Amino acid sequence: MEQAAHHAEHELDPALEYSSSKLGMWLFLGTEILLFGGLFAAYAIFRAKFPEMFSEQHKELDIFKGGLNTVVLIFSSLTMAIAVWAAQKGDKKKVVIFMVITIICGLIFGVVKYFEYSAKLDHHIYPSTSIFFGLYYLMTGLHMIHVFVGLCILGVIAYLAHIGKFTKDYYTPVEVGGLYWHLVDLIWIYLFPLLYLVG
Amino acid sequence: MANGTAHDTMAEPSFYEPKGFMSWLLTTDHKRIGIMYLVTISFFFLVGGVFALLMRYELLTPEADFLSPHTYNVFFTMHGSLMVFFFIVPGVAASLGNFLIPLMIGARDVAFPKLNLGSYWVYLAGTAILFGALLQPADTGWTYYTPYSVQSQTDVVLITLGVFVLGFSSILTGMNFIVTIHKLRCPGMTWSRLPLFIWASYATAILQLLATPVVGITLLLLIAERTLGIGFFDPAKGGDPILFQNFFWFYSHPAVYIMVIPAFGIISEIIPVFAKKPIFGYKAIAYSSFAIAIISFFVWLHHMFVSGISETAAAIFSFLTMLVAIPTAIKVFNWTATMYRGSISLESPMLYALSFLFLFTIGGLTGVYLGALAVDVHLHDTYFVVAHMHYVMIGGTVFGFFGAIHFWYSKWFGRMFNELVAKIAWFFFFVGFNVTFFPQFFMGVQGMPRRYATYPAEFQTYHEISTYGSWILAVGVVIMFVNLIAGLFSKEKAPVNQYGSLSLEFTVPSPPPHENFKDIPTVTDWTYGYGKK
Amino acid sequence: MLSWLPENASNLASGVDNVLLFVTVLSVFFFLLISAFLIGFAIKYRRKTEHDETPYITGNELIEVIWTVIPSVLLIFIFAWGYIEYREMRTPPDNAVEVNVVARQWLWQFDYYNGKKTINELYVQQGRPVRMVMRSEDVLHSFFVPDFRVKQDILPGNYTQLWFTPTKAGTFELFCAEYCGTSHSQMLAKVHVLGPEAYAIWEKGIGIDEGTSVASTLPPAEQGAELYTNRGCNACHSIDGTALIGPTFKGLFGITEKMTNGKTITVDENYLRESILQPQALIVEGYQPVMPAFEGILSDEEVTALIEYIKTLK
Amino acid sequence: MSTHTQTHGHDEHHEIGPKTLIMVWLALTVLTVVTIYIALYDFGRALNIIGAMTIASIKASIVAYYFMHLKFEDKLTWVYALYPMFLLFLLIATTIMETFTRNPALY
Ligand code: HEA
Ligand code: HEA
Ligand code: HEC
Ligand code: CUA
Ligand SMILES: [Cu+2]
Repeated sequence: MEQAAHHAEHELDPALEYSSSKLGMWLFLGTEILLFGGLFAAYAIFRAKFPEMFSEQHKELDIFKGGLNTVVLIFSSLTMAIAVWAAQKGDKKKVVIFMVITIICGLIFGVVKYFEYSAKLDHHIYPSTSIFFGLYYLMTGLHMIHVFVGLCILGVIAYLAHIGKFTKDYYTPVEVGGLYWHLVDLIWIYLFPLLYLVG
Repeated sequence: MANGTAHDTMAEPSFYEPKGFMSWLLTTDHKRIGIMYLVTISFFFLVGGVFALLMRYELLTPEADFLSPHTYNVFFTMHGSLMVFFFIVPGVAASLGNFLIPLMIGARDVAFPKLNLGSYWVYLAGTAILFGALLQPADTGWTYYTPYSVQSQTDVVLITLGVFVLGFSSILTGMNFIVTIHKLRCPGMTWSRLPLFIWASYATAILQLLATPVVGITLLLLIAERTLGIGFFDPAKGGDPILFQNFFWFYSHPAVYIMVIPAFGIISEIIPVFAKKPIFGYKAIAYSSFAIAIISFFVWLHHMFVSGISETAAAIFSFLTMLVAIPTAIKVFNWTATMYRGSISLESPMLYALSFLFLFTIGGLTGVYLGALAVDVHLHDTYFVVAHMHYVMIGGTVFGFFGAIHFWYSKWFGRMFNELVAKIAWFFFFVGFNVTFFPQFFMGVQGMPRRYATYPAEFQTYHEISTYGSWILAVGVVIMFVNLIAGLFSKEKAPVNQYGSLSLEFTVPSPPPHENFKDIPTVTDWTYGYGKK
Repeated sequence: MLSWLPENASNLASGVDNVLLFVTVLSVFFFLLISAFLIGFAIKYRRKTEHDETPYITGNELIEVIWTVIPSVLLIFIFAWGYIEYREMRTPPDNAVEVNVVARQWLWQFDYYNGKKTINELYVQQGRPVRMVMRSEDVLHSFFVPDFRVKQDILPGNYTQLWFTPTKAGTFELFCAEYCGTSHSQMLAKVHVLGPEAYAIWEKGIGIDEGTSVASTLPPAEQGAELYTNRGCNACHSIDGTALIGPTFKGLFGITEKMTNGKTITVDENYLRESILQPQALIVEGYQPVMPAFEGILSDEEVTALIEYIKTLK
Repeated sequence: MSTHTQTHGHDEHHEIGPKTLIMVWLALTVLTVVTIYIALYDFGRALNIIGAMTIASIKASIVAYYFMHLKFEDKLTWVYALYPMFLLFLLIATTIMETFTRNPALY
């Protein structure tokens, strides 16, 4: 049947697909917030229970590395936002360039995190060391997983942009992928002060 | 027909193409995905049911003479986990939702067909882990309470990992449905014309979307606790075992409504058709689903009244628990009122729907016992709770679900089962169910604790009756499945609109063609325009 | 009159029962109401022909308001009443006797103010309020006496409490209501409610279990058989050859076993005695050192009885 | 009302130019510096965390509002952006309330 042949490929008209995908992504971001929510709740409780543990042990964390990562991630959010703007303008080249910058920032974030983790492990600080470090590893670890997933998604989208999949009228994946990346940034905006600064 | 303008003018629509096993596994057709869910969850229902039968057989006598206590514990853990996470939570929402939502709102598919298939694969991945978990079963109960789940010698990680993976399937399905309902309603399908099943699915989807991640992180924490030795739930390390319960029930209470709200939707569809009457109080039913979806996030502590929480917390949450019963009460009354002055025909779907009303009312009312603080102190963790939850989950959801299978069977498969056999199966199922679980209320009131492989002899009579009941129940289940499977091979084609429903899905051929509607229909009236104006 | 309720044996029972009865009456009423309508409608409006005419009724605001308000009021009333009774259950009087409860997989230990210790037997005085201060040594457990309508989970690392005044003399069953692992269903105990005289004797008694003189007239092996269940040995030791948490008692006497420290031992009376009183001294290979010490809990006479009993299990 | 007719075409999309974006980014960076800076002073634990969380929330709102274009989104998106936050608040508030009202007589 002719209908069946190109089923799902062009099921929705682009405008509808655009607004659907965006709504879908926002819904998914809600899920992500609550996924981290359990950790935030655990953080709140244990911080209230063991104030000394938190204020002592958070000093072990490296504010410089954390701060650097914050700056890097915020910058990557900027470049991502610019990439979306470029996509809206239909400027393929700029889309690719800014997405690649975003990806590089993400990679830098990962590398810094790697050094941070290995410094901690060298000092024999493990997730089981204390509740604070348990939270530290789990929160940053889960966030790190999100960074990796985000990098993969952005990589695919950048490639699609490179081969010219997107136009001025169709750039849904760029925007939706961007939303995801901003969320990763958004969560870090909370993690950084909670773990590194106020402990 | 007042509703919809699409007619079956399509040239020989074909349901079963393309053919082959892989074409099913790779399909993005919402109907096929719905059927795949249906088959998979039915399978898990049977497996979970076999565990239940073995458990019941063990409970025939006070001693542990058939299963060892350890095996018994493993069995109720697997029974509970399978039934809840692998059957009933993904069950009704994903299988019926997939099949019906696009058809009912006049769309060709869900908003994200590929993602939809992806959700099913994630579900399959979860079940694959589950098969590992069946070989290495845990013995913690389906609630995985710490610290036992951290200390248990059995493999708790595998089953919780399976549940964790399944969670993502639920989340993606919920998101897909919400977007579909918002974006793909056909022209004329306004919010106040939507079939109530759609309202119910929407409410369910919110719960799936926003409650499931919390159980995800909870189980992840449990896994981390077991593998990395973090002490969040371990008092020896400063952790708090009750925190786990908070997290677990933050999801699992809303989850009980994930189980039942789609059944509410089904009942709202079935009763008007078989009473030939518009639904009574459309708005009240639609909004109450939302009220339940929202309030159900505020009641989870009622599972923890005696676990050591404070009086203040208990009082607040007992109060909120009472509130959640109100929207449900409204629904029950509205369904009953729908039958008033109707033209009622008692075919098998209607029998299931009416049973739902009886049994769910019993289950819901006993929920009120448990919500009342002083009474819950006595009844908590006794067979009263076991009876309550089976009355709402089987008497409510499963009866609704079976009703739905019978109701939409002809639409799905274009064939018909044998109506007489269906009624016989219903009879065994209804009787067996009550014989199994009604005595458990009395046992519970007298103090029989749950999760007991052995028990004091004074409870034996009740247990015996309950076990015999489970056999009657099993007979009903077997007859029903045989009848439904046999129906697939019947020669006769089913009519397009077996029961005279006005809903959109009954305007297309049975089974519906690949993209449902040749032309997207335009709706001019609500779904419940039965009766003389 | 109400045989479906368990015995009413504490001051708290009536309060709980009243709420329970009230909810039951309401539930039965609503259930019958709904059933009457459902069945009535199903019969009265049974479809006669395929072309029955039905009225187009879509709702009625007044009736909808009524059936929203009435249940709401009733439900809030149930909440309030349940809460009042619950407060009572949660507020121990100042003059309550304290008993320390230690729950562990899978037995109950009770420590009294006068230095007495009992296992799986709780002694309380009729008419005198008692307060249980409870902690767990391993996982969650729950103290549940149906006849008293009391229940409270027991946590590791925290104390929880519960109180009641027993109103009837007699022996009542105590269950562990929170799932705690393999032998959860064997984690049972007896609550002995003694009249004032009997209690006074028990209170002053030197021996562990005097005042009850439960089994002392029986021959040792039979007394041992009772102790085997009363003291919770059955939670970990079978008598039919299956290995549970601990080795089976069947055919135990006289065999030769390997210990974790490498020694080999032949099971005789002295070894059994030591195994019961100080189980940590020698651990049988293949098992965990989890058995509680019964030193100071079982009297010499009782240990002898248990040994005699084990000997009979060939 | 059908959403088929409701969604607007792509030509109507709203954009935020690089100039604004860079301003936003500057604001974020400044706020980051501020939050590190005040963390080095001890205003008492409560104030410190309230300050840090306030700044983080401002930053998060800016990101959502400009970078994520929440500014242009319809009500529905706002609802689904805010409702999870509300649930998160509920989860945290309730668990804290529950934990710290527990049975004080026994501690
Ligand atoms: C489909 C699933 C489902 C549903 C719908 C419900 C519905 C309800 N449940 Fe249930 N519940 C479970 C599944 C479900 N439950 C499960 C699985 C458990 C055990 C988990 C475990 O521990 O393993 C459980 C346990 C459970 C507990 C904890 C018990 C304990 O462990 O101590 C409580 C306590 O409050 C409770 C209450 C309620 C209430 C008040 C409702 C209400 O929503 C019911 C509302 C309905 C009605 C009230 C009936 C209709 C109304 C009328 C006819 C009007 C007139 C009524 C009055 C005036 C009273 N449930
Ligand atoms: C949807 C949820 C669901 C469903 C449908 C059921 C169905 C049944 N359950 Fe339930 N049950 C739970 C959810 C459910 N259960 C949960 C959550 C718990 C708590 C677990 C815990 O404590 O952790 C529980 C616990 C539980 C207990 C208490 C155990 C204890 O506390 O010690 C009992 C005891 O009677 C029981 C019995 C049954 C029975 C007899 C059925 C019957 O209705 C089953 C009917 C099905 C059949 C009879 C199958 C028929 C199949 C065949 C005859 C073979 C065909 C074979 C193949 C083709 C493979 N269940
Ligand atoms: C919590 C579980 C538990 C309970 C309760 C328990 N035991 Fe044990 N018991 C064990 C375990 C485990 C071992 C094996 C390790 C060891 O030697 O300590 C054991 C070993 C023994 C042995 C030595 C067996 C052998 O093969 O050498 C004897 C005798 C014994 N127990 C008697 C008793 C008696 C009598 C009681 C009750 C009054 C009792 N136990 C209660 C767990 C338990
Ligand atoms: Cu101790 Cu169950
Ligand atoms: Cu609940």
